[in-house]
Amino acid sequence: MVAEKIDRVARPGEIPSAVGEAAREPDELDDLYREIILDHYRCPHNKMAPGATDLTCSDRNPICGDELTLGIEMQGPCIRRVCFEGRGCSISMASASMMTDVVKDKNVEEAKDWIRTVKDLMKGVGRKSDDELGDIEALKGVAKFPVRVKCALLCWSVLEKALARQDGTRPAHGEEKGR
Amino acid sequence: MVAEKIDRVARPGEIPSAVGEAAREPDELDDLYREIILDHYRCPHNKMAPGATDLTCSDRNPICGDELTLGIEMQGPCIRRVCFEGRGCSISMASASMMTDVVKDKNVEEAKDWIRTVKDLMKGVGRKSDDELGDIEALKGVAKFPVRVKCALLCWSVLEKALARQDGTRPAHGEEKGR
Amino acid sequence: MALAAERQPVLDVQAVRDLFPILEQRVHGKPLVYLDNAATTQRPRAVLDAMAEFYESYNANVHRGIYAFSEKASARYEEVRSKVQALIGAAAPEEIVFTRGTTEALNLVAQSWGRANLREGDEILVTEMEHHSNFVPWQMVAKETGARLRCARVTDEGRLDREDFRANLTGRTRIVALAHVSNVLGTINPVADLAREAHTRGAIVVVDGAQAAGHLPVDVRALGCDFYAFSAHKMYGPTGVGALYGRLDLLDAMEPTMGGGGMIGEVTLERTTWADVPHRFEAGTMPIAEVIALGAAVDFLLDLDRETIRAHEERLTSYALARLKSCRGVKVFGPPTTAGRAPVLSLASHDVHPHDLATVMDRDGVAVRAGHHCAQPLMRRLGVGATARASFALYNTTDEVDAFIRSLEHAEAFFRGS
Amino acid sequence: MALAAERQPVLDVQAVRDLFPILEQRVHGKPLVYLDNAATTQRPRAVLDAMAEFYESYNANVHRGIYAFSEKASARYEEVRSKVQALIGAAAPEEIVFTRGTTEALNLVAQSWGRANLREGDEILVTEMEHHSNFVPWQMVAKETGARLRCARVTDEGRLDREDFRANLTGRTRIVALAHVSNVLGTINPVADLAREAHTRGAIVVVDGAQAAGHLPVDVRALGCDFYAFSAHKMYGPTGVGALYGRLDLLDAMEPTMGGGGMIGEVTLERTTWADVPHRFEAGTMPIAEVIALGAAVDFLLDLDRETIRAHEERLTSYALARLKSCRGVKVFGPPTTAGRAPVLSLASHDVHPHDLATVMDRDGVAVRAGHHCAQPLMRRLGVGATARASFALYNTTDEVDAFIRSLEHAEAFFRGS
Ligand SMILES: Cc1ncc(COP(=O)(O)O)c(C=O)c1O
Ligand SMILES: Cc1ncc(COP(=O)(O)O)c(C=O)c1O
Ligand code: FES
Ligand code: FES
Repeated sequence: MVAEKIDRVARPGEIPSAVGEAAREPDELDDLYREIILDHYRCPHNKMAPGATDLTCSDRNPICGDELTLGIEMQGPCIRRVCFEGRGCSISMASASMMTDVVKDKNVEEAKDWIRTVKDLMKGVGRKSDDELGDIEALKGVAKFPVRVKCALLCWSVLEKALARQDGTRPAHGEEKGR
Repeated sequence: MVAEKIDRVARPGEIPSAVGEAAREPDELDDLYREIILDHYRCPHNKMAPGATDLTCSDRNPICGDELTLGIEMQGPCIRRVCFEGRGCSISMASASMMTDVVKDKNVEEAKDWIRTVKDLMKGVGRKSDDELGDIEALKGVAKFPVRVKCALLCWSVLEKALARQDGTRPAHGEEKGR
Repeated sequence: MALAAERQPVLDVQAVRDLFPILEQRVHGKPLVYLDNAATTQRPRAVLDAMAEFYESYNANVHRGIYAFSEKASARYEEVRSKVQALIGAAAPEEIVFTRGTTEALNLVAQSWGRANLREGDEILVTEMEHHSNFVPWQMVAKETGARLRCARVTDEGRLDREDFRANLTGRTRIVALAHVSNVLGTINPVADLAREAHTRGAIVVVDGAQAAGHLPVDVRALGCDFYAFSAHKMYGPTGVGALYGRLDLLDAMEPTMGGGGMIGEVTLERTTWADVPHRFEAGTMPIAEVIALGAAVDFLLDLDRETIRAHEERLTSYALARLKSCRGVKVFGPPTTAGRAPVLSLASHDVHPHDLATVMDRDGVAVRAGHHCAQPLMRRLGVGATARASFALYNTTDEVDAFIRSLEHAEAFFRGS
Repeated sequence: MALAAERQPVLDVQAVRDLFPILEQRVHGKPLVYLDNAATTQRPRAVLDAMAEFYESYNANVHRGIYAFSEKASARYEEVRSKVQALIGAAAPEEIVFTRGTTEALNLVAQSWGRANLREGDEILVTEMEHHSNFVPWQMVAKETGARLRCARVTDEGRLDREDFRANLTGRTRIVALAHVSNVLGTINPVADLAREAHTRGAIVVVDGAQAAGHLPVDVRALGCDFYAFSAHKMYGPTGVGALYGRLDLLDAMEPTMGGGGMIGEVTLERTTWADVPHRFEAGTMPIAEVIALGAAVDFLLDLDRETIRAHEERLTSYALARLKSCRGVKVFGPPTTAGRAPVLSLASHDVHPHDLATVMDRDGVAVRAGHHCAQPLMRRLGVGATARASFALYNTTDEVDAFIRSLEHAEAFFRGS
């Protein structure tokens, strides 16, 4: 659930319980917008139109309406290259940029493992060490911002959809839900 | 508007405004259920089925669903006799009983004047002296019980409807409204 | 709160009453005896506090807000969905749709599921004891679609006539709509059995739980119903909110009945796609404070434990039934014992009109309701225009039942002139 | 209360702020600057007190109750109808129907008047700046009836394109539905003129007053509209309630959209008759506490005087517009001056996504909204996916506008990396 971020100076005679419950964390903003994220946002990797022969797939973040399209160049069971285009916030763009790096030259199973890893990260569950995560580690802070989790996951859900379509399976239910 | 009839012992530290605003009137019940009303209720006058040649007219109190039918024996412009039947509370039955007494042998104009008189009485406006009102005076207390005003007026609205039908006019808008 | 002592389900009524400040009031100089709980219950302080806390410390519109208040409000709002899910045993929070109350919930099913699935010649089966809110919506959709509305009879004892129910349940019945508890008779319908019969005929089962949710343990999956509707204000929650439970697969296939903010996927001039359930059915700004306060009411009910509440209310009902037996000229409608009976008592006096009863009792501080209770078909069946109704809640006491009987006798004497 | 000094319509903002305890809060350690008033306003203590008073001292269901609480609650409930009538200049209290909010009110008109009066080939005219709540309901009823939905364009300045409006207003137009004030652009539409044009073509005029009722003096008869909808929660009232104004002759001829308690005349298995307006449209237990609190909000608005409020909010808007001019890379949508403009400011930054703006500003204590604001057709027209929106209310100050600008610059710098 969302962390309590509201506090207030108690007025005289006030019941303490009406006052914000959690200690404030003034540097949470930096947890969300880590330097690595801002770098990817300002200079995204592989942000370009998909090639004519790419496997393409799009989806929309229902919360904000932002849309993201992936272009995937496959070679057998192997992802040769992923590019993306679309509109979105820094988190979604940075996440997509990082994703194109990390799944490059991975096979489908490895990519799916990355999808699971990032989804778990958004629930605060770590499946890989910070070292293994590399830049992706910077997405950890998003978990504290529930409304932004969908931003971070947008590209990953599109990838999941694309791979499912590729091998005929359907993506796990759940992430698509909500509005 | 309805009189404030709710009061409460103020608890310590309580804001006085939350406490009932008006002084209570323990004998208001007797204002509503005057002895004359109870007499008419227990032994109603002219409570019987309308005759075959009577002008009949019915209506329903939308608040409670009670229904009242009048049978009116006319002779030219003159009301020879009125009887009633139906289901209703003491106020509605007593009012009907009194009405049959008061409009007996009156002409249509006089009857209409009585209708206006009783309607005004329900708004707390007196058009006749207590002497002129006779038993009807006992209905005065109903004005303090807004939900019961329609009870007292039920028979009078039916009479109004009947007379309007008789001379082709329509009853004044307003009383029929609401629920 | 541990008002229900463990392993011995006896409610500490005095402790409960302390949670409801309004019960200390005096009316016309008499202590208030509030027995109109079937119309609306009172609210415990925790419910009022939840609402005040929202308004005073994080009031904001929910969903889509990126700032602190809105995030907190949204999270609390959605948490209540899970609480309601737990309260009624739904399979998933998505099966809970917030509405203005029971009435809107039932209309939603009639207009969405009904309009889409009813054809000329189809049948809808209701019962004679339905509240207008579970009667008129079906009549309206029947008229619109050419379906036929049928109505199962009530026995002289005030129970559903099972034979007549079966006779009216045909291969053409698409919908069976019935009350879990009658708001006039107190009758608890055997919903699980009736649902089984309805399902074998291929009908869906819509249950009006307005009078049950605050009084009985409710488990929609054990009941086997497809839809279940109730109002917060009859279960210690605020006015302005209620909920519809719907089986996920049914809800998923349903069209929304209202368009607006929050229920859409994408809107273009040409066409609009809908959001997933349950948001598809929650158009516009919802009663946010009210939903949050409903959450507090659910906590309150679960905390006290509904078996314990039920036991207390059964004791009151049984005591009242026994005392009423000695009231000359007073007829009590509905089942004669507390078996299959909720704490709702309708009565008619031979000599006194229900509205006169209610007026006199009010002057004694006793709040009962007189009228047709939005159940005119049932009034016709009972052969009366109206009844006087006393209905109990968990904060009522046997002393209050005594005050009620005293006042009833006072009213009788007053009109009889003895 | 005399917060508006006589003959000099200047609001004593500090005195006003004292009526809103929530404004004293701190968010993330910063003083709260609440600028999401177009989503929902905060509520003054008087509104919360009215609700608490109801729940704590006379809570009961309204209508038909014969005891003290219920009589008082019913009288208070109906009094609010007259208050709302006075607020918007309706001819009679019966012209006011209580609803859950603007969305339900607009759906009511679409489903009742629309379904009954629209035929294949008829047209409904909306504008590109409509909120989904004044767009989707028309699209739904158009689809159902075979009517055609047309949409009048918005100019580059964010005003309704009058030429295009006229071009789309045809002899087949039955309904013109438009916002009094746009929730994205702040544009105040010239409703009186447009209504006149629509009426000469024989169309009825439905106005979405959600963003107007709490900010502008509203007079439905001067506007000449046939229906007017608004929500309490956007005008200092509670969530869960709003109102629909409808011309009495139109309402009188309309069928209810929901069936249930309180909206009937007589119910039999064969047929049901409806209650008179407005009760015909108020099925089931209404949001009673909320209606009563809406009454307190109306008193509050009338007390402060809407001309005075408007003048204050115009000053804030004009100050904000001027300050935003100096913000590099920030584009402000909507009319460039305060003429015909309400206190709603949408903006887009060249470098920063609206959601990132909102997140950073939240950390500075500044609550603004980011998103499509339930106006996707307008977003498409503006060529953006979302905007960041600041919207003012009577308790906002120029100091808060400064804080907003500072925070905006902070966010810009943060993402630009300078
Ligand atoms: C212009 C406009 N119309 C309609 C609505 C819908 O109001 P509500 O959500 O209160 O039903 C809103 C508010 O969101 C609005 O700003
Ligand atoms: C059995 C029953 N059904 C439906 C309703 C309607 O509930 P609401 O008025 O809260 O919509 C009530 C309450 O009046 C009821 O008792
Ligand atoms: S706000 Fe749209 S993807 Fe983040
Ligand atoms: S209560 Fe029905 S007429 Fe008085």
